[in-house]
Amino acid sequence: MSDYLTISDALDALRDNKITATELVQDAFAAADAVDSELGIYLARFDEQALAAAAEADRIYAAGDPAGALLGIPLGIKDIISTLEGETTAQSLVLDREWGAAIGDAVVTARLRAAGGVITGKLTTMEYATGVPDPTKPFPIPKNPWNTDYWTGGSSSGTGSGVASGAILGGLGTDTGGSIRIPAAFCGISGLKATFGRVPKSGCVPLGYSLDNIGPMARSARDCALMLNVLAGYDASDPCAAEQPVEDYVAGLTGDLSGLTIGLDRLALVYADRDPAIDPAIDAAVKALTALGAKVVDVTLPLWDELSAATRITSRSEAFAYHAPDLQSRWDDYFEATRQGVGAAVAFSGADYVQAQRVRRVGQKALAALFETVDLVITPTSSVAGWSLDELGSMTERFLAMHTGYFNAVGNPALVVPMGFNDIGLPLSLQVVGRPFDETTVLRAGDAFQRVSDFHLAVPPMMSSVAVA
Amino acid sequence: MPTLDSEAIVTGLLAAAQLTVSPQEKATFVKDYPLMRSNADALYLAELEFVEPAVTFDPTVYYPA
Amino acid sequence: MHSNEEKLAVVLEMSGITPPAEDQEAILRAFSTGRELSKLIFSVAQARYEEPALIFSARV
Amino acid sequence: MSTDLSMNSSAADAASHSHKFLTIADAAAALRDGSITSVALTADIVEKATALNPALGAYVTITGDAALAQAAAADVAFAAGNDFGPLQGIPLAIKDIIAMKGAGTTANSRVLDPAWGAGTDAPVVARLRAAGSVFVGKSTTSEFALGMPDASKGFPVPHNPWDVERTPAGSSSGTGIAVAAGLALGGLGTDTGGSVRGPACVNGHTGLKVTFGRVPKSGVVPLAFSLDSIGPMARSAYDCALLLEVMAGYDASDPNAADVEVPKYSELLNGDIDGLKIGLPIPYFFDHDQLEPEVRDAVLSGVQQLVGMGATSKEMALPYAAEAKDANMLILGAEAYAYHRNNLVNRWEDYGNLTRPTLARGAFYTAADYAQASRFRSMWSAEVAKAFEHYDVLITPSAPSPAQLVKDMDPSQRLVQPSYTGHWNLTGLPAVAIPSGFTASGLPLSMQIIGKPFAEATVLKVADALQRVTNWHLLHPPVETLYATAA
Repeated sequence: MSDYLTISDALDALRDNKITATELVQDAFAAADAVDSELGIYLARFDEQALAAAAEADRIYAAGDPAGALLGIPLGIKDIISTLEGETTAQSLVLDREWGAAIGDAVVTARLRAAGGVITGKLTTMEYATGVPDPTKPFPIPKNPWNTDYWTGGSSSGTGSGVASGAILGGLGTDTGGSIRIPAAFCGISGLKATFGRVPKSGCVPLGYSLDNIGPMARSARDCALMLNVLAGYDASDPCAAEQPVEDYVAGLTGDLSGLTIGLDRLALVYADRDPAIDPAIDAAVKALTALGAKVVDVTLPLWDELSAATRITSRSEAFAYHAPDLQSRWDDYFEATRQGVGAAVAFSGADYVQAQRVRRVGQKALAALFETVDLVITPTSSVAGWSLDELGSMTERFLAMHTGYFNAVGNPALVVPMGFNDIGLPLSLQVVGRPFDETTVLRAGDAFQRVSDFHLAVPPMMSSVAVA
Repeated sequence: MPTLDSEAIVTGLLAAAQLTVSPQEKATFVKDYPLMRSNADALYLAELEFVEPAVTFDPTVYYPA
Repeated sequence: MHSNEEKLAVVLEMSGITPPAEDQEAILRAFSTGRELSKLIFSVAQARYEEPALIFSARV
Repeated sequence: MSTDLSMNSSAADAASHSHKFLTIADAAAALRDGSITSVALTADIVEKATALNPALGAYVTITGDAALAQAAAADVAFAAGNDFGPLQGIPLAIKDIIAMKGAGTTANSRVLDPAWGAGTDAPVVARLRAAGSVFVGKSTTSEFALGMPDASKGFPVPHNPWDVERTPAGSSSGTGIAVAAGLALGGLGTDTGGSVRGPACVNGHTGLKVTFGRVPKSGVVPLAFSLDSIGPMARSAYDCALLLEVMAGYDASDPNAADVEVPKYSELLNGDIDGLKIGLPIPYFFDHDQLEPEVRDAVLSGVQQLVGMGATSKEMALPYAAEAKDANMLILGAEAYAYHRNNLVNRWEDYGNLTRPTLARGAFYTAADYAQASRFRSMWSAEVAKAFEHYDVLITPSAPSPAQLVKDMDPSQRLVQPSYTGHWNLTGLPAVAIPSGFTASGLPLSMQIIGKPFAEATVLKVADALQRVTNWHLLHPPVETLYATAA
C-alpha cells in the first residue's frame, strides 16, 4: 500500500518528485491486485490507459510547471457514470451497454481527466445505485476492508472500499438517499454530497431525478475539497445544474472554526438498535470542534420522519418511471433488492408523489429557519456501524438506521468524516451539514476536525498483513 | 396471477384511496378506467428513457441570496 | 375492509409488473410500509396549502 | 377556403339592437373626456348584473356597495387630476377562487374553508385595486376550477348568454359571461387546462393564458401547482394588454413567479405583423374527426387575413399532440388530488356531484405515472421549442366545437374529446383565444394564438392586428330577452 494515503500528500510528493505518477499508479494497482478478489472493488480496470496517463503526467511534471489540480492522482469512477474507456454496466444485466458508449466521458469524468486525474477503472456499485448485493447475480460482492464479513454499505461501494484499501486515492460516488455518505461511513473515509445542482449529473444513470448528486469520496475533507474544485460548476447538459458561482474550496480550509455556531442533533431515537459507541464518539467530536473555536448547541432537526419519507417516496417513484418498461419485461434480471426496492413504488399514487414535494418545501422552510440560528448542523451519519453480509436487515431497518435521506429532500450539502471506531473495530462517522452552496464552511469544519484527529488516516488491518509487491 | 378486470381494479383503488362513492359514480369510473390507464401507459415512450422531468428542485429558495 | 393484498394486486396490475411468488411477500411488506409513508406525509398540517418543491420553468 | 366575412343574419340582429357595450379602452377614454363617470358606469353594470344573475349566473357575490365606493374614489381622483392608469374606474369581475378583500371566497364549493384568504387581496387583486379599478363582485367558477355545475349545492348556475341552453364553458364561467353580457368590462380567470380560453371561446371574447410564472398566483386556490395561471379576460386583445400590464410581474410570495421584466404591452400593439411567421400544426389540431368544419374554416380564414397583412403561414406538425393532452390531464389530476385528498376522503358528499368524480380520477394514477408524465413534458416542451425556432406564433382552433348543449355533456367526455388548450399549460406558453366569427346558428367561434415563453406582446399584437380588421369581439349576445325571464 502506498505510503501516500491522501491526494494532497501525494500531490506534494509528486511536485517534490519524491515519487512519480507512474509509481503512484503502480502502487495503487498493486494494492488492488492484493485485495480486489476478496473485497470486490473493481468491475473493470484500465491499467494500460491509466499507466499511459501517468506517464504523460510525469512528462508534464518533468517539464517544470505542472498544471492540473489532480495531475497524476489515481482516481476510480463508480460504474454508473460513463467514461470513454470501457462500458457502463450500473452493475446490472439490464442496462443497455450502448448507453455509456454513446456518451463517452460524463461531464464529471471529463473534468477529472482535464485536471490530470488518472482514471484507473470502474468501481462496483449496488445495482442501479440502490439496494444490497445479490449473490445470485454475476457481479462481485463489495466487502468492508475493516471486516470482510461486513457490507461496504452502498451504493457507491467500490469507491468506499477502494479508497480505504489504497486501490485509489479518490473516486466518484453518487448519492440519492445516502449512497456516498453510507459507504464512506462504513469504510472509514470522507465523502461529500454537495448541494443539489452543484455538480452536473449528466452522463450518469438516474435513480431519483430530483435527489441525485455526484460527489467526491477520499480519505480527507481536504481531498474532497481538491476534487470539488474540479467537479463543481454549471453545465448546460444537466437541467438541474445550478448557475451558482464556484468557490476555491481548498483556500477556505483555514483550520479555524471560531465564530461558527454548530447545531448538534444526536438523532438518538430514530433507530432502536443504536450502536453504543456512537454517543461517546459524538461527545469527543463536540469537544474537538469546541476546542477549534466553534460553539456547539443542541438542536432538533424539523420533520425528521416526514422528510425522510418524502425522499423515500420521491426516489422510488422517479426510479419506477425510469425502470417501468424493464421491470415489466425482465423482472428477474434485476437484483432481488433492486426490483423489490424500486417495485415498492407501486404503493404510491400520483398524489402521494405530489404531496411529498409539498412536504419537501415545508421542510426547506423549516430548515432555512434553523440555519438562521446555526451555521452548520452535525449528526451521526448512521445509527449502526454497518451490517454483516448475511443479515443485512430489512429495507425498512436500513431506511431508519441511515441518517442521510433527509438531506436529499432539501438538497443541503452534507459531508461525512470518520469519528472513531466501535467495539468490534468498525468505523463510526460524523455528518456535517451546511446551507445550500456553503460547501466551504462544511469542508472547513471537516478539515479542521481532521487536523486534530487521525481516524481518516487509519488503515484497515487486512492491508498491513497483505504482502504488497 | 389472473389479470384483474376494471371493476376489481377500481374497487381496489377506491379502497386504497379510502373513498366511498355511489354505485353510479363507481360505474362511471369502471367505464373510464381502461382508457385512463392506456392514456397513462402511452406516455412511457422509449425515447424518454433518459429524459429528465420538467420540474426541477431549487435548494436555495428561502435562503438569503 | 379491503386487505393490503387486494390493494396490492390492483396497483401491481396498474403498474404492469408481475412479481413471481418469491418476491410477493417482500413487495407486500413494502406496499404496507408505503401506505404508512403516504399517511405520514398527508398528516403534515403545514403542507395543507403549500406549493410543491418541484418548479416548472417555461423556459426550456 | 375563405368564408364570407360579412356577418350572417342572426349575428347581425344581435349587434343591431345591443345597447352600447364599452371596451375598457373606450370606457377609459370616456371617463377622461367627462362623457361618463365611474359611478354611473358602475351603477349601470351592478344593476344589470343583479337583474340578470338568476338567468345567467355570472356572480356568486355582487359587491355593489363596495364597487360604488371604489367608483366614487376613482371619480374623485379624476377630478383631482390623479390618474393611476387606464384601469382607473373600470368595473371588473374577479373569479371566486381568487382572494379579494371585502368578499369571502367560495371556489363555488361548500368545502373550501371560509377562513381561507379572508380579508386579504391576492397580489394580482391588490395590483388591480392599486390601479384604481372597481370590483363588481366574485364571478362564478366551476367548483375548485374543474368539473361542471351541480345546482343542488345552492350556487348560481352559469348559462351561456348567447343561448342559455348551452354551456358557458369553464372553469372561469362567470367572468366569461360577465364580459360577453356587459356585466363587467373585463376580469380575471384562471387557466390550468383551458379555463380562461374555454369561456372566452364560447362567450365570444378574448381570454389570455399567460406564460407560467408571468402573473403571481399566490392568494389563489390551486387546481394544479405546476399548470395554474391567472389570466385577463376582456372583449379585446388591447383590453387584455391593459389588464396584463398591471397584473404581471414577480412577487416573492409565489415560488413559481418568474423574475422577468414587464413591458408596456398596450404600447407594443402597433398592428404591424409584416413578416410574422405563423405555424399551423395540422395533425390533431386541424385534421381531427371531432373538429367541426365551421370552427376550422373560421380559423383558416382568420389566418388568411393575417397573411393579407404581411404575415406568412405554413402547415407543420407537432408529434404526440394527443399524448400531450393526456399528459396535461394526468399531471392536473395527480396534483389536484394531492390538494383535495383529505377532504375527498372525509367530505365526499359536500363536493358537487360532477366535481368529485373528476377529482377522484386523480387517485387512479401511480406516482411513476406522474413522474413519467413530467418526463414526457420535458420532451414535448423541447419539441415545441424547436418548432418556435421557425415560427413566431402557432395558431390552432381554441376548441373542437362551439358551445355544446348542457344536456349533451357528461364528465367523462374529457377523456375522449380532443382539446387544444392543455398543450400550452403543459409547456407553460402564452396562448390567447380570440373570436374568429359565428356559426350559421349564431354561436361564437374562436381561434387560439400561441407564443414563446414571455412573448405575450407578440401573441397580443397578432390578436390585436386581426381585431383591427374584424369586429367579432365587439358583438353582443341578445341579453335583453333575458330580463323578462329574470324579473
